[in-house]
Amino acid sequence: MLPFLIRRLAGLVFLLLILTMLVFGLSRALPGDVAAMYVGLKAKPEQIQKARLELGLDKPVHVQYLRYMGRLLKGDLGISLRTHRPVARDLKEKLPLSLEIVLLALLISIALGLPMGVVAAFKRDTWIDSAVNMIGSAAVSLPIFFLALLLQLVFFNWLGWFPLQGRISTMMEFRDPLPAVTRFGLIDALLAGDLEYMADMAWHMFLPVVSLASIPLGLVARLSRSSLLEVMQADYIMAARASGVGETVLFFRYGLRNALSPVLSIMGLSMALMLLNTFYVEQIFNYPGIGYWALASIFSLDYPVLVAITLVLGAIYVLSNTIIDVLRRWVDPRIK
Amino acid sequence: MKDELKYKHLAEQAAREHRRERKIRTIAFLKRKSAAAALLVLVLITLAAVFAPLVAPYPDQGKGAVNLGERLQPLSGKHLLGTDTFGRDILSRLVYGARVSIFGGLFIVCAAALIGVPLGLWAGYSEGAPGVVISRIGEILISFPAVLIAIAITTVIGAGLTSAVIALIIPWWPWYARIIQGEVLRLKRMLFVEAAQMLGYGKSYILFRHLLPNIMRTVMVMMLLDFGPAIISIGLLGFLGLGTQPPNADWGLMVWEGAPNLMQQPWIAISPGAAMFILVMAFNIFGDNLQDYLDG
Amino acid sequence: GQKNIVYATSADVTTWDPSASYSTELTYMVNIYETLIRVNPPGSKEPFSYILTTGMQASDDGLIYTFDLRKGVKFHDGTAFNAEAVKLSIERTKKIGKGAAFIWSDLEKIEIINPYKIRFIMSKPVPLPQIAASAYASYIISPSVIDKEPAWFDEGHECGTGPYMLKNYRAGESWMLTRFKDYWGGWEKDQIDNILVKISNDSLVKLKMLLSGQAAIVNAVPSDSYKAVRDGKKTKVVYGPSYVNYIVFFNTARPPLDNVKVRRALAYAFPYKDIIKVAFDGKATHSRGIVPKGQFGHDERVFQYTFDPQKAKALLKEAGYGGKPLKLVMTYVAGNQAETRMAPLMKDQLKKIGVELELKPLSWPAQWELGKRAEKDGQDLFLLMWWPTYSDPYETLVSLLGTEKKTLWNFAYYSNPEYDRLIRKAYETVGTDRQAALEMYIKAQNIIQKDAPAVAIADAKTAIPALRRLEGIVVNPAYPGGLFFYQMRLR
Amino acid sequence: MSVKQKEKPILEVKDLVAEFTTAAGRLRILDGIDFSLFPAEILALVGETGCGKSVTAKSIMNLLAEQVCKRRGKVMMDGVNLLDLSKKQMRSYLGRRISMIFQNPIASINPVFTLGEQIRRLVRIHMAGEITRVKSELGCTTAAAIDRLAAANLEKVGLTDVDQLMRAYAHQISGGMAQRYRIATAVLGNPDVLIADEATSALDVTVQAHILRLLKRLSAEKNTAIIFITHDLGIAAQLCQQVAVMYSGRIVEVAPTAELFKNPLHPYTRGLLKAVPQLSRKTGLEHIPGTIPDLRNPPSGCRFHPRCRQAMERCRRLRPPLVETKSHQVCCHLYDAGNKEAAWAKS
Amino acid sequence: MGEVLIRTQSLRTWFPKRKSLLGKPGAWLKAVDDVSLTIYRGECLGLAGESGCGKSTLGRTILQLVKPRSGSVRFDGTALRNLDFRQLQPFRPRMQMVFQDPRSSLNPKMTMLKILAEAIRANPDHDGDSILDQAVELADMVDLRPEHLFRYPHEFSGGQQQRICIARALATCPDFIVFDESTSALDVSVQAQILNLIKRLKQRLGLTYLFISHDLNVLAQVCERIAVMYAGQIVEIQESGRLFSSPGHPYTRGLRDAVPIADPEAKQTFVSIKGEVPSLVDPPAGCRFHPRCDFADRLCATRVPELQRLERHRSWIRCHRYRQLNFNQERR
Ligand SMILES: Nc1ncnc2c1ncn2[C@@H]1O[C@H](COP(=O)(O)OP(=O)(O)OP(=O)(O)O)[C@@H](O)[C@H]1O
Ligand SMILES: Nc1ncnc2c1ncn2[C@@H]1O[C@H](COP(=O)(O)OP(=O)(O)OP(=O)(O)O)[C@@H](O)[C@H]1O
Ligand SMILES: [Mg+2]
Ligand SMILES: [Mg+2]
Repeated sequence: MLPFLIRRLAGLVFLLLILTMLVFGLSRALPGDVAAMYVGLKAKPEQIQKARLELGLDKPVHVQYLRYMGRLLKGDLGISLRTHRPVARDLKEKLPLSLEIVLLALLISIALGLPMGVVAAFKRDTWIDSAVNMIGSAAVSLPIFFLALLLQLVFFNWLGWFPLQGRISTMMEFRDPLPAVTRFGLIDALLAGDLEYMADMAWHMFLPVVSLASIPLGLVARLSRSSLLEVMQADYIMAARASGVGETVLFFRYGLRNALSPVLSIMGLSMALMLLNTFYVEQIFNYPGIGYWALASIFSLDYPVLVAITLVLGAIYVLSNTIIDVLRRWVDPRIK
Repeated sequence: MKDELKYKHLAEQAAREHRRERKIRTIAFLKRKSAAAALLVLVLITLAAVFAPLVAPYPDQGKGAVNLGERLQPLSGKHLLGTDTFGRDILSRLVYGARVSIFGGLFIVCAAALIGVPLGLWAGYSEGAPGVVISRIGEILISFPAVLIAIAITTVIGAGLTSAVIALIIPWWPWYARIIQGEVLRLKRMLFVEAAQMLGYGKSYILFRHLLPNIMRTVMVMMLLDFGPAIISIGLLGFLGLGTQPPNADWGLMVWEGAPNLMQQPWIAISPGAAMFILVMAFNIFGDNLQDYLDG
Repeated sequence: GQKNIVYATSADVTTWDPSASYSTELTYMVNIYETLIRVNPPGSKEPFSYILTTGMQASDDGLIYTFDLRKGVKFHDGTAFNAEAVKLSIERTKKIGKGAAFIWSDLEKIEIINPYKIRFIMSKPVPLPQIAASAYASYIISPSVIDKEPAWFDEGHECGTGPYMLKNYRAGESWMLTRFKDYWGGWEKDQIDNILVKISNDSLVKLKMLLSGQAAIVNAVPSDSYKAVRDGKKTKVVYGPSYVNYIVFFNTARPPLDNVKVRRALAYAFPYKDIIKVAFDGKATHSRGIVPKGQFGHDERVFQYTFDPQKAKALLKEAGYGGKPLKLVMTYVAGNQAETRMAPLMKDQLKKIGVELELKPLSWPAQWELGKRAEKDGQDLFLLMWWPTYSDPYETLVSLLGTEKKTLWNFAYYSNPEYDRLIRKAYETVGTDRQAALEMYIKAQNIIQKDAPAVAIADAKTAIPALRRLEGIVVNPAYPGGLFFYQMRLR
Repeated sequence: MSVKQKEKPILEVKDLVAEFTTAAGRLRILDGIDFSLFPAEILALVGETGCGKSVTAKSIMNLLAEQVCKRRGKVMMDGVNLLDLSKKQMRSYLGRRISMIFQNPIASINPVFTLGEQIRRLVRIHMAGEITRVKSELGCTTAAAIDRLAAANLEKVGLTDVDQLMRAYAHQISGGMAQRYRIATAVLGNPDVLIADEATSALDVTVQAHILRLLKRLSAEKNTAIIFITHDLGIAAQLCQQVAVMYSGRIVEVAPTAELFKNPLHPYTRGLLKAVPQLSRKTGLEHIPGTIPDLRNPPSGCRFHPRCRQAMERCRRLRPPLVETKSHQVCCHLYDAGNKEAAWAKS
Repeated sequence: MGEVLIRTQSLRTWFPKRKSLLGKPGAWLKAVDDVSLTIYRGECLGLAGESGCGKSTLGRTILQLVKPRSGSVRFDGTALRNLDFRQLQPFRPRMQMVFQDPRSSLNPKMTMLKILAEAIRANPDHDGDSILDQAVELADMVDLRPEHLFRYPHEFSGGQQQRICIARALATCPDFIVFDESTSALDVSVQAQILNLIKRLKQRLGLTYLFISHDLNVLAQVCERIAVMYAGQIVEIQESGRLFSSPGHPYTRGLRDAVPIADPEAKQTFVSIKGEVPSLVDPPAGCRFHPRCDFADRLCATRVPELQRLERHRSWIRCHRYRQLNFNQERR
């Protein structure tokens, strides 16, 4: 296990190195005068020149890159061209917000998708099975921005059950913010014992989380169904049945664990997919996480932020896959 | 001479038998209700897209001509799906937008396969360095958000369907390379590869004559199942204004354009969203069925 | 209880440093910091209000201005306001040299006469009152924070004299403006205690927030929704003048737009009325020259292009482009609601005179960058949303169409020495002879209209959707986007 | 059968028919299987690939899903027809009265649980009585008792190093060990019948020998009756008391081993025996011409007739009846009452 | 007979086992370790041994499908080991192989005709015009009918598929064919058909075979000599008759006794070799068989026995004690 982790970590470092090079190179190669953007609208040429010196943009690209990497090692991701704030600081604030909804969505998609798939497999060829199949297909076929808008229309406009936007009610925002311990809102609220705050936050997260969860839910439900059906054909299931192991144990204990491995793999993918989908969901729900930030930065070509976000997304992608691989090894000892 | 004729006859007969068997299987396949329904939807939408100028009630509005006299009309006999803020007939725009979705999706999927499959073949067959390098590059591209690629491309060649499609192909092909690499590694262990080696045939011969035909099925199914995600992805970029440019129609862009009016004129955003949903769902159902049918 | 409101807006903060601020944070800056004087909205009796001053005297040559400073003013940390604070603030701004600091380029020195009397000495007779009242680069900062780096401010710190203080800053997300108890103006009933600012780029979200009463005031709603808000039982739209206008630049550096006839043809082909109806909900005026309506320099005597396709066609033919369709590219900002609506209308009309306009919406940096390099191979038309930094047309006229060695704003790549000379002269005259300067500005603008390197389409109006309960919303075009919460009352 | 007439059979299969519903239509895989199994008897079931041996075994165990495979006929055990039992009722038989092991031992062990976890569950299911006994005897916890019983069972099949084995996963052990382990799990409930479906075909001869010896011992010690399904007539000859020869869904001949090898009656059996390569035989091999029938449209009458040298007109039309001779049961028109002499003459 | 067709000398084929971090092999799996044997023109040499002992690898090494690590293979006088892909090409058609699993040896996307045509074309001096005729002839040779040529592999039964494989091997007019367990997946009756076919072809075409099988009964049917392999090494090469009547090596005897005999009279007891097959990564020191050998002494545990030539021509044995042990008696 340890060598495996070391190898994965080395892979991560390598990936990040390449990613930084690529994104950094891109940010310098692409048109879009970094210094001019830094100075802002209506900048004067001499101001831009000054900023260029200040940002070290007069140096050759490789020097700039090395400097950037040097600062990166110290946890300094540079300064946003748009807001002039340290990127690392904003990242620290916004990443947990997005991770929170993404993880919740992941949780929901597993907590619902897996039982759906299992029940469908168990009740194969019944109406339950076709219903799950239909729901699964629909869930993966819904364009996420459309789903988000639809949810707003139905649950805010028509039914009024859920709030429209943001991460807490404005009423709550007039109160003092909670102490940031973990930076995960729900957990911080729980730690602070402020259940009202927590409920309010959960209420606001609901629609974004549902939008995010839709695709993974469909994937997990469909995959767990087919994987389980395949596993139930295996020799060892037949053998256990022949030795007198009961049908329920066979299905839910023997079969399920065997079927889990592909489901786990799809979760790694889902994680990456959902992080990208926060770009849309957070925009539509006005949820101030990393996706919202990324989108705003994209349209203002805020390169330091984009580099940082790319790195973080890359790292999360690799890390979540590593975690998934560890889990898969644990579930299935055959995986080398 | 006579023998030759006889064999020719035999060959024809065998081919005929094959065709008949395939026909029977295809009919059985189409008897599945969901497959047939999905196929029908696909065919209808594709036909509408191809013959857009004939199908659309107001072709010039489909292409972007404004009609300020009839802004924001609700659904009616004249405008079956209403009109948008420029007074353009939504149905006409849907029909033109279908072109983007279908042909854009087709292009992405084909290009991804065209790049990914040969690289995957190469990576799988030669193991060692090329395999590692290709899968590494793939990993990097996959972990690179498509939106950022789209931005990069947009800044160079400007926003448009072309940039969106290129931006999507870049992180898309590695999936093909990856799957094909795995498939080749599996097939390579098949003994017929060794048999061909033993006959003195070289790598490229084996690759193209033996391995390629055997992975085509996988590639086809993958392409079919990828159609939906590709269409949605074009929509996503269109939604961000990184895809098709106004006043051309694109379903994602139409949702984006209609979103501000969601409360008063919900039809503007809902029609293209629903159209996309139906198209993608049809592709998915058809692909699932096809996979079942090919596997079964 | 407390009077709290929510302001939902897309106006984000790019910097909290009042010396460097030159962007949308103006909305909040005018509430936190104050300037020596403030320009009054058009139609007011007096051109200026005295804020941190109580009086002003100018020398006849327009080079020396003396201000009497207001007494009893405190900064938010309790530091007293005096002449030193003024001198240090302006010098800091000048030294840092960021943002709009260039407005002080003709300032020679500042002399403190006594703690409440200060003298500005200029090298040229520029309009100092307008400069001192500028929406940018003219704020007075407490001496206690004068040495702080911009980064300190950007973390959400401030120390001004304004009626509101900044609290709970979450960048790009939300923050609070909260009442400064010791504000020199004092406080009355129904004034607002706290303003929660929520950043939202989505006009639909803002509309819904307003309609549901979550937000009391927003900066915009979807274009097609203004009517609904205006007619709403609980909501209203406050309209006011604005110096924002939309200008199309023609690329004069290369064919076919190097031909003045083609440029004029296009100017006659834009559907000004339709644009105002569709893109501005009818609430804008057809531009007359590139100086916006209401600003000094705008005048009825400036020539105006009107929608006249016949004339346009004729001009095109004259220019030799009668037959084959002309292909042109126009860039604009993808996220700008008005521009995204104008563009298809322009395209549609140009098509009718045989011009195929390709639309190319870009992010602002990309559009700008392309524009800067575009003389040879960029756009043909550049659609720009513009607003002046301070209340004098010189900046607009020189930035947009003055000769530039390296393109920065002159996306027409236009150069006319006579025009350059004329506006410079006007600028230096305005401090002493306003009427003469006006004549020169009109003349300069008519040169532009004749040459048509650029044509302004519409002068926008400010439209502020808000709850009816919220009164006292005053629109001051000299402070674009600025909301003076102190003047508002919540009933 | 005639030898053991006095004893009551432990398992009786009567006219077992199995039909699969597939895309190609209905396939009659089993076309009336009849045989009886007596306590402590080892019966070999031999036949070519696809003739339905495994389906027979699975049908007896009631392991096939009703939707895929329709069955008729009787599988009698203690006067109960197993085919009539529901899945739940079947559980009191599976592993306790009747058990089964498969061709690929490694694939028939769940790969994601340790061997220990799996055998412990079976101990819990089948050895409740022993668990309480061991608990009271040794005064240990239930878990310890289960462990002990599991280990004891593994040792009984000749596995050593049991502690380590219980912690291993299927992919970590050799095929021989895996098959021993499978036997241990299969006989842990002391079943009266054990079906071994090609239990040694995937193993080396040396390992196969060990397994065969183990099965022989088991049958002798515990009176377990074994149905040993195999291709290998050598095993049938050496291990089994009775041999049943199967061809395309029917048992064509049953006889005691010695009798069958010495005096095969059915033409198919004869052909089969001549095709077996043997060390001692120097003469060339003979083979049965033709190939196994296509089950989508099986031959009319006797399914073997297209390949039979002695086929008669009748064979094409009529399904041959079951004929009992002194020691044989044979399914062939040659032994119909009228034809007996002719047949003897020819053989 | 008597002409040497193939001679291997101290052949070693080692596979790298699990790479270390730097990509260098940490250990070797010695699938073939010091194998020297000779195959004479026109004979059929059998190769027996337990699963995983390296039989297939030896066959594949001889055919240069895997490159040996050391040692040499001479085919008809030419050393093959150092030839590159191009130089090897003329030899390819002369040596063919037929595998155990016919299904995976046939490309499912090619008709039988295409499969055969591909093989015919591989022979440098094939007659271009008459590929179809040759294919028909080949089909006939393996008892398939011309109309079969147009079918796909999945339309054939296992036995027929194996016939196609054999026809393909014959298509290049080889001198030498390796049969790697070519009949073990088949039913007895089909196996008999194929074995007969193989024997017939050998006589008709004067072929030389290496016949790999774990089934001694089968080897006895087709081979003149049999080599027994254990853990990567040849332990004994004997004329097939003698191998059964008086096996020289204890392993050979164990193997022989484990094979069930299809004769109820024989009354076998299934006494077999104890223990498990050793690991090929680090095989036991000394004689590799000694941990499982009932007759091993101290010498066996320490010194590696040499492959010694027996008095009789063409027989070899690798055992320290074969002189003392006399398994001359007939089988029990
Ligand atoms: N689930 C199934 N669906 C359809 N056909 C089946 C199924 N299981 C088995 N068959 C068919 O039933 C026939 C008999 O199969 P079975 O497995 O009993 O043969 P067998 O005698 O055990 O052969 P082998 O010796 O190869 O194990 C075969 O033709 C097979 O294709
Ligand atoms: N390409 C390879 N790479 C690594 N190891 C291999 C390779 N080919 C074979 N081996 C290993 O070499 C050993 C001998 O394999 P080989 O296939 O030669 O055995 P065999 O005697 O033919 O066995 P069987 O009777 O099962 O076919 C086995 O342990 C196998 O795992
Ligand atoms: Mg079977
Ligand atoms: Mg082998």
